[in-house]
Amino acid sequence: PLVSIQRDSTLYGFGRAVTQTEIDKIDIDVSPSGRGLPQGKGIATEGKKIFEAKCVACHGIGGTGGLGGALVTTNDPKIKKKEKTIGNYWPYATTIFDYVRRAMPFNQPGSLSNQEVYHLTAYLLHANGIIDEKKTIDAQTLPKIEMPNHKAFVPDDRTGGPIIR
Amino acid sequence: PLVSIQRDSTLYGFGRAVTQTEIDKIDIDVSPSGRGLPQGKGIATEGKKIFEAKCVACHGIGGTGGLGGALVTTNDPKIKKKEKTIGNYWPYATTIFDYVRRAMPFNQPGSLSNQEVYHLTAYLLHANGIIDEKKTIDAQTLPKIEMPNHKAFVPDDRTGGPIIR
Amino acid sequence: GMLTTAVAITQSANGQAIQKGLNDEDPTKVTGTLPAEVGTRSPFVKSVKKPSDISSRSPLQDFYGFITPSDLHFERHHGGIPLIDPQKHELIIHGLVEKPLKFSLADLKRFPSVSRIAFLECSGNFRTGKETMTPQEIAGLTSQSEWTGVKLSTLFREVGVKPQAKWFLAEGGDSAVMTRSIPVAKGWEDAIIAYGQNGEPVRPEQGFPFRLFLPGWEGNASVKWLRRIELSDEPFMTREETSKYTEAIKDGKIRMFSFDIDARSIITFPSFPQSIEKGWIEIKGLAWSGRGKVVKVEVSTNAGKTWQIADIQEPVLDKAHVRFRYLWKWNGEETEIMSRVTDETGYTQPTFQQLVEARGSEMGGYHLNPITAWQIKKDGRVLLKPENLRS
Amino acid sequence: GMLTTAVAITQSANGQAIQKGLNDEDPTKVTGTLPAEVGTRSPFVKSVKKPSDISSRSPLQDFYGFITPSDLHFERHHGGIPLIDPQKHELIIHGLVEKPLKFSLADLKRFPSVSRIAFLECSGNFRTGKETMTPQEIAGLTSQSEWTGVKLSTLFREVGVKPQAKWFLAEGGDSAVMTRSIPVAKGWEDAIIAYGQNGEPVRPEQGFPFRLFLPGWEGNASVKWLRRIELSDEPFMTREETSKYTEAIKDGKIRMFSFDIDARSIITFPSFPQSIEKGWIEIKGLAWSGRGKVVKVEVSTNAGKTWQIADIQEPVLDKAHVRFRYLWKWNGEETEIMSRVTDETGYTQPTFQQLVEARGSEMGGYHLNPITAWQIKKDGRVLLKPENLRS
Ligand code: HEC
Ligand code: HEC
Ligand SMILES: [Ca+2]
Ligand SMILES: [Ca+2]
Ligand SMILES: [Ca+2]
Ligand SMILES: [Ca+2]
Ligand SMILES: [Ca+2]
Ligand SMILES: [Ca+2]
Ligand SMILES: [Co+2]
Ligand SMILES: [Co+2]
Repeated sequence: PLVSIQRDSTLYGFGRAVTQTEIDKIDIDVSPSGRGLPQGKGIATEGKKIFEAKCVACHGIGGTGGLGGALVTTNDPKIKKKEKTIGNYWPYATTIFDYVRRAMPFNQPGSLSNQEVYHLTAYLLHANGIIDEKKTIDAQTLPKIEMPNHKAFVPDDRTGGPIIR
Repeated sequence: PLVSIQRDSTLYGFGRAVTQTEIDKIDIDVSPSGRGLPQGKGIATEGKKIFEAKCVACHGIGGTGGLGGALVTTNDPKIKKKEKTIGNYWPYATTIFDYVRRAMPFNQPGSLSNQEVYHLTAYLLHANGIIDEKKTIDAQTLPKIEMPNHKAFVPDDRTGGPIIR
Repeated sequence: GMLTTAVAITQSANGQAIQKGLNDEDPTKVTGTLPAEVGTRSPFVKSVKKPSDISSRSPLQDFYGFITPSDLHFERHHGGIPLIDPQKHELIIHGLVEKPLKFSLADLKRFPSVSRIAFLECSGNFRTGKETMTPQEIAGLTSQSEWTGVKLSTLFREVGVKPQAKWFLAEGGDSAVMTRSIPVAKGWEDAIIAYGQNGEPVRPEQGFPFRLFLPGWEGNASVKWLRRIELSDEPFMTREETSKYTEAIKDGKIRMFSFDIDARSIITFPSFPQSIEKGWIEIKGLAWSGRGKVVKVEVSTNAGKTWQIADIQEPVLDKAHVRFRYLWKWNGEETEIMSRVTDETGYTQPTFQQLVEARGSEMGGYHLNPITAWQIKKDGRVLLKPENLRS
Repeated sequence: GMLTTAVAITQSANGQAIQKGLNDEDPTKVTGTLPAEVGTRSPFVKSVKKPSDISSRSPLQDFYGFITPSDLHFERHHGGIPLIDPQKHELIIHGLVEKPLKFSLADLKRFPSVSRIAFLECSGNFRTGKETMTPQEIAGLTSQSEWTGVKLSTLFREVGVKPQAKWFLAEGGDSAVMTRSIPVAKGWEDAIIAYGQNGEPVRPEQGFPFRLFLPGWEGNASVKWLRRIELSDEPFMTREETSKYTEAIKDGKIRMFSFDIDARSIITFPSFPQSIEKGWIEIKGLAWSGRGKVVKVEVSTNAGKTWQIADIQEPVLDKAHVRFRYLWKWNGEETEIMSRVTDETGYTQPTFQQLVEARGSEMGGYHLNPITAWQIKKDGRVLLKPENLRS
């Protein structure tokens, strides 16, 4: 054989132990289960203010579109091919929190406080008609939100072989 | 097979016919048989003058060494490891004409006239003690010159396999 | 140096020597430029990527063989190219593991390494719509390199991945903090943490100092500038695997975690805007499959009526571009030429129509791998035969 | 573009984007640079060739896998690098042929093409003499690319090479008007006229717009910037095959036309000036043979007393560098490590002493392929074990 088996069975011992504190500093992901959500809570009315200050330039008034794309489902009949948005496409509400916190605003990524992200998440859910204006979003309530398009998602069924899928 | 046979049997017809005039313009090589030698002749005394004007800066007085290397065999006992030179190494005299015409002087390659190259060839042969100062070098005489080290050259005898050669 | 030169050598900001002609003399009569620390590209060569704000497409029509020059490798970023000091960058592996660990670039390089030549393709790599499109515009989001790195399985053994771990999150150190959920099985199978690309350190655009590399899988999943891997029992449902990189199929369904790149090929010569002359023509192109080796490339020179086997350049590697070639004598008549590949699973590249039939007319824009047809006009012009995207 | 960047992009003279840091912020908090027409090398990567007036050596110790980045391919010129306008450059084939022809670059590209990954090595590629030498200094005149071009046999058929033709002169368009005589048999066997290198046009340093490429043969014979091929019944005895590229062997004899590159290998890690730590070490290096495929690389970690089989990275190609790797657990004791390769002819790389025995103590400086040994010191320093050149 061109490659010995030893390579794939040895333990090498390189790398260093990492502390929980070090992990916590960059472990920013949020799962559908709610794992990873921080303390705090948000409401749409507060979120609207932040959105108008920090997001509207790229995503338009009410999040209905711009250079950064539409975030809000529009029923505008003039728009022929519907843009995929949170309201009509996203399967999990936790993804909003995760993504906005890690990547937005595009020109100042990583600049929002957890508090701001909660408010923005509530705002985007409300603007998409998913939650009530007064609903409080937090680590308990966010994972429970049923997204309208959730059921559309199916796993990949392509397998190779002669069948085109 | 991953490659079809057709590729290596077809005639494609690309490229254009080339005239003898076009060939002659760049066919500057000179063979041991003398093929390729132009009209003209040279003598060492004339070559010495040209050498001192155009070559001495890099090859030293009398061609005994410099930035461009030694061209003339020296018997200087102070020089421990003998440099390979025309006199002690080169197997064919025609190579001098061919090489000097194509490549020298290093900083003005291709600038010498055939006449100059004949003179320089005569000079370098004389400086290496191979010909007489008065010998005329031309298309007939140059190929006939026996170089001192000619017999040392043997074809490659390495064949692969276990033997180190 | 002792050489006098009639061509000027300028040093660019990154120390690369640039050859610039000062005159147009016979080059045999002008001593040339000196050897340098870094080589140059000829000033007569103009082959560049086609950039937008978010991607840059490889000039497939200009390539020879199957290696993509590293500086012409396609780009797709979601937050631009970060500037990373390798001394300050680490990979942390944690979550469902016995022993969370962090690795510097130097640590990763101490492990046993592996190299493989493999393609990387963005699953959004398809454009059509007009006759005047080049291979670069149609399919320029695929490239191939020799990748070198440590197997992810080696690191999995070091941290002791727990049996409950079924997915892992791969997270980048760019401004998008790019994240994708990957089945742990791919980590055990053939994933590598790549720090080498075509013999040199991975380029910034491709993830310097190191990236995840998942052979045969859609490019976005091979997270660049990797900083963290978290082992988990479930996928994380990140924005990139829900809002993006999912595709509508029939019956209102949306396919997710569609990682494998389906087999595809494209003729890169002749292609728009080239034109051809009557007589022998070597049709050339690239073919690949994310599911294994290419076993066959066929070419049709009569608009798909009949197909002939093309030559394939060896070596044919797993999950790698191959260069195919087919000798054709053009008689000057109008026709259409096209290629289709078959991979080792027995999958044959479909037509666009077959994709529409399989996925529905509302099908999404990812994982589109249709046969590309080129129209040959009487005067030798070559034009794309565009697909009717929405009929 | 909509991206605001905290890293500056400068355009170099050849249009290459250069990444330059303006601050040292967390890269996840700074939008990165835009995709570009041509990629960059990280400003943190400093790996360059080692130039002299006549050559420039590849940094072998920095390479991964088996591809050499084109701009780090070794250089060896006899009259500098010419600046050639491909529109003005032609290849003329004449002499003992039925039909002399001239070919432009465009003509050559119309013929059927072939690609192969193969090494190119200068037969003068050996230095020794002191402990503080790097692989680049010892053996940096070897590199590997994927070469693409037309087979010389294809052109031989076009011009109709006559049966009396036994040799051909290959002549370059540089200021040395480089010439070598090559047996016609090599032209029929596997010689190519290469215009592609690692996917892009051949670089100026390697012969742009095209060069002769003779797989497995000493680099000088693969004449760059090729402008003329003359078929003949005898060799031309040019300066490069008489005064140069010939080597003294026993009994006052001088070997000429010694084209084949003998099998060779070198450990590139660990090597000077690196140093190692106790524990597992992946010994890595390159091995090759001009006579065919590498079949075996052995490594000794006890100064040559015993030898172990190293792993070889697939694919193993004909007349190509292979990457070998060997896992070693260093116990902290002083020792010597070395590698030796065996090729498919059954030839095993010799020691320097074996070369001296075979060729005599006055042996010439070409085609030296001895085993390279590295001394490992107690403190982990790695030093070359130099050869005693003249004893
Ligand atoms: C400077 C422009 C800009 C600003 C300001 C900005 N965004 Fe964005 N946003 C973008 C761009 C560009 C993308 C797409 C990024 C990519 O390529 O992946 C995006 C993507 C998104 C998405 C994902 C859309 C989808 O369908 O996948 C969300 C959600 C979002 N932004 C929310 C916000 C919020 C909330 C703010 C303010 C706190 C904000 N953005 C501010 C430019 C901006
Ligand atoms: C500017 C420096 C320079 C000048 C002037 C120069 N040479 Fe040279 N010469 C060189 C160099 C450098 C080489 C080696 C070239 C190479 O790398 O292959 C050389 C090589 C040679 C050789 C081959 C030596 C060998 O052993 O292979 C000959 C013969 C020669 N020169 C003759 C001449 C003659 C005759 C002239 C004048 C007409 C001349 N040179 C002028 C620099 C020069
Ligand atoms: Ca987490
Ligand atoms: Ca001739
Ligand atoms: Ca992608
Ligand atoms: Ca799948
Ligand atoms: Ca050489
Ligand atoms: Ca031989
Ligand atoms: Co997908
Ligand atoms: Co030789």
